[in-house]
Amino acid sequence: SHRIAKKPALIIDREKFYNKELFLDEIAREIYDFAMSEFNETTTTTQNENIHIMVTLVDFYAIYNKSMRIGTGLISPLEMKEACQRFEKLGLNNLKLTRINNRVLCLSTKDSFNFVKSQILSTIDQNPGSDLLNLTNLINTPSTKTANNNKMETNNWTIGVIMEILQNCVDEGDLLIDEQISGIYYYMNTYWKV
Amino acid sequence: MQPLPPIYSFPPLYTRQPNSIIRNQQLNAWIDLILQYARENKCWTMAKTGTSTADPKFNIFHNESIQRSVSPMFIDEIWALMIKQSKAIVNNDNNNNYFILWQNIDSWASLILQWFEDSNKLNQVVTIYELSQGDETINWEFHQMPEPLLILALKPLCKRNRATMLKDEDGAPIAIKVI
Amino acid sequence: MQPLPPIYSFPPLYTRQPNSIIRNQQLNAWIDLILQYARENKCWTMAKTGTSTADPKFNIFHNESIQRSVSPMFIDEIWALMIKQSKAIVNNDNNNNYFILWQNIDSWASLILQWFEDSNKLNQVVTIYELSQGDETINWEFHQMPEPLLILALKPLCKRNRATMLKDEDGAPIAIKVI
Amino acid sequence: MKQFGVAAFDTLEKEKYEGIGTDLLKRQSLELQEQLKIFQERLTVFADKHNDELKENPEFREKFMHMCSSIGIDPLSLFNKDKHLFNVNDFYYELCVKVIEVCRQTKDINGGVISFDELAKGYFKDMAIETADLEKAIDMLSALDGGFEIFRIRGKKFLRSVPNELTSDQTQILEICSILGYASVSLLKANLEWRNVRSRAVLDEMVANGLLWVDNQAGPEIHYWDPSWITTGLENNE
Repeated sequence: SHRIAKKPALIIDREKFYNKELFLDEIAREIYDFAMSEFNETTTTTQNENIHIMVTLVDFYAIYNKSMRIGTGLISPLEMKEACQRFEKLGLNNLKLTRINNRVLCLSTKDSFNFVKSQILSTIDQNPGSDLLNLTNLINTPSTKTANNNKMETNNWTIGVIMEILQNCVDEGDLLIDEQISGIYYYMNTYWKV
Repeated sequence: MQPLPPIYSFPPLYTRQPNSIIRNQQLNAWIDLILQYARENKCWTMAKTGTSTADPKFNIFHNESIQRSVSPMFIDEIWALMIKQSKAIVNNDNNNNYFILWQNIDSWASLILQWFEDSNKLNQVVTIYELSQGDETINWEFHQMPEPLLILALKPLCKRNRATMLKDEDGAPIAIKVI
Repeated sequence: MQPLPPIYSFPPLYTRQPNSIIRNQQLNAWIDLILQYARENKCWTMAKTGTSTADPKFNIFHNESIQRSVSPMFIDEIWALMIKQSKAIVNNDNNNNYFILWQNIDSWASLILQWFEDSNKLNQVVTIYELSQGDETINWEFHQMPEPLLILALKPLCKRNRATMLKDEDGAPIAIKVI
Repeated sequence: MKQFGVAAFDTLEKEKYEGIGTDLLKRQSLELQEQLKIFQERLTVFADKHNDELKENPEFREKFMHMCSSIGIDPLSLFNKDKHLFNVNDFYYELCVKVIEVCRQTKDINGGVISFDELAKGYFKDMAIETADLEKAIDMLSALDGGFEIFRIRGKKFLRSVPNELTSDQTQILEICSILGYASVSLLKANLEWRNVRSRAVLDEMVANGLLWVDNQAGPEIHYWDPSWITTGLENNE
C-alpha cells in the first residue's frame, strides 16, 4: 500500500521557534509519530504495546530527514539525539533510545532487541548456513503467522540493526560462523555452550 | 574406516571461532576427533598437515564431503594445544610429524608392564623391536607402536625402578628388562 | 565513444569474484555497463562474445587498455542474469546474438504509441519496415530498431487492443495498425 | 510493503517518486525527457533567484521542495553551499544524510569500508564539495553513535559502517593497497616479511568479508584489490 509519508501537521520550522527547547519538543513529537507509524505497519495504533520497533539512530536519521524534513529544514544529528532524549519528558514512552553492543544507539520499543534477536536466531535455525544477504531477505519478507500475534507480521529491520544484532549473536556465542572465500555463513551454536 | 561423529560434518567446526570460550571447546573438539581417528585406525603418527600415516589418502583437516578445510594457521593452534595437553608429541626425527597419544604415557606404561607380567617376561631382556613388532604382542594395543614412542612409554617404568633400559654403543635404547 | 564509468578499468571486474555478495554487485555492474554502452551507441544487438554489432572492433568483455577480459564461463553467467532481469533477449534468428533492452518493452511500446499519436498515424497501416527505417521515425529513439525487437515492442499495444498486427502469408508480422 | 535497510532506500526512493513520477511520466519519450531536463534547469535557476523568499516562507518552500523531489531532483544538487536555502548548516545535514545512504548502498561493494577520497570523488563529485565539508558532516554524524568509525591508512581517512573492526593485519594490507591499489603474497613478503601461510590466510579472510576484490589475470600471482580504487583508481595514478 503506497502511502506518501504523513504530512507534518504544522510546519516545524526552526526559524519560527524563538527557543530551541520548544523546537526540539515539536521535533520529538514528529519523530515519535513518524517512527511509530512508519516502522510497523502491521498493528493499528491501538495495540501499541506489542509492536516491535528497532532502528539504528543513524539509519533513522537519514530516513526521517528524507521523508519528513525536506522543505522544512533538515535537523542535525545532534538535534535528532536531543529530541529523542525528550520522549519520556513528553510522555511519549513507547519508544526510547537504547544502546546495543554498548556501542550503537538505537530507537526502540520495549525489549525489541530480544524480539529481533529471536527472529534472527529462528531464521538461522530454519535456514542454517545463511549469509547476511540471505538473512536480510528472509527476515524482511512477510512471514506467515508469528508466534505472538496471529496477524501477518511484516518486519522491516534496517541493515544497521541486523548487522549489529547478528554481531551480538556471534559475540555471545549463540551463532557460529562458517567463513569461506565466498562469504560468511551463520549456524546455530548447537555444540559448545557459553 | 569408522565414521567420525556428526560434528565432523558441521561446517563451523572448520572456521576458527571468534568467541574465545567457544574456540576453546572447538579446539578440544578437534583434539578429540584426532584421538578418536588415531585410536580407531591405529594411526600412531600424523603429519602436521593432518595427513594420516595410516591412510595417506585421508587428511583429517580436509573434509571432502562438505568441502571444508581447516586453515593452516588454525591447524597450528590445534597442534599447539594438543601438545600442551600432552596428547601429541613432536616426532624428533621429523618435526613435521606428531605422535598421537590416544592414551597417555602412564597408561601405556602400565599396559606394557601388564604384558611383561602376563607373558611372564619379567627379568628377561626384551628388545624394543620385539616389544613393538614381535608376534607375542600382536593382540596388545601397543603392538606396532613406533619405537621412539615405545621408549617414551617405558620411561615411567625405569623411573619407578621397575625396569632398566639397555642401550647400544651410541647410547640409543635397544632393549628393556623389567623386574 | 563516450567513456564507460571508472569500474570498467578496475582489473578485478574481469575476474569472477568468489565472494557471492560481491559477485552480485559485479554482475549488476556488468549489466549496467552493457546497457549504458548499448544506449549511448544505439547498439541494438550484441554477440554472445560481447562484440558490438554497432562497432565490430569493440568487445565490451575485452578491455585492451588494462589487458583484462572476462572468461567465457562468466560471460554466460552475465547474459543469464541479464535475460532473467529481461534486459536482454536471445535473438531467435541467431541465438549467439542478443537484443539489448536499455529500455524495457513497455517503455518502447509507449514511445511507439506516442509516435503514432504525434504523427497522427492512428488508424493507418504502417509497415514494420517503415516504422523501423522510415524517414518519419528518424528523430525517435526506436528508429532502426531491429524488426524482431520492434515486433516484440508492439505486442503490449496489441494486448491492450490499441493495435492489430497484420501478418503476411507465412504468418510473419508485416505491419501494424494502431487505433 | 515497506522494506528497510539497503533495499529500503531504493524502494523508499522509487516508491515516493514513482507514485507521483509514473503518472507524470507514464509515456516517457525522448521529448518528454528533453522537456524534463529544461524544466529541471529552470527550477534550479528559479530556486537560485528566489532564494530569500523560499527562506522566508515555509509553506512555499515546502511545496517547492516536494515538487523538486517528486521529479527526482536531488535537493542537495540544487544549491551550493554559499547561497543555500535555509542556512549553511542545512547543507551539512543533507551531506550527513547522503553519507549514510552511500555507506549503506556501497556496503556490498566495499565490505562497509569507504575512503573519504572515494566519497568525495565518487559520490559527491558534481556538487562542488570540498573534503573539508565532507569531514565536517562526518564528524557531525558521530553524535548518532551509529557505529560509523573513522580510521586512517597512511594519512588517508576511511569510514567504516560495519560492526567488526579491521584487525591490524587487515589494516597493514590496506596500507600496501594504498600504494598500487592491490596487495599480493609476494608484496606482503617483500614489505612486511610475512610468511605465505599468513598472507594467504589474511587475504582470504578479507575476501570472505567483502573487503577485497580478486584479480587473477595479473600474471602468476593473484592480486587482491582495494575496492576504494574503483572510483578513485584513475586519479590515483597521477
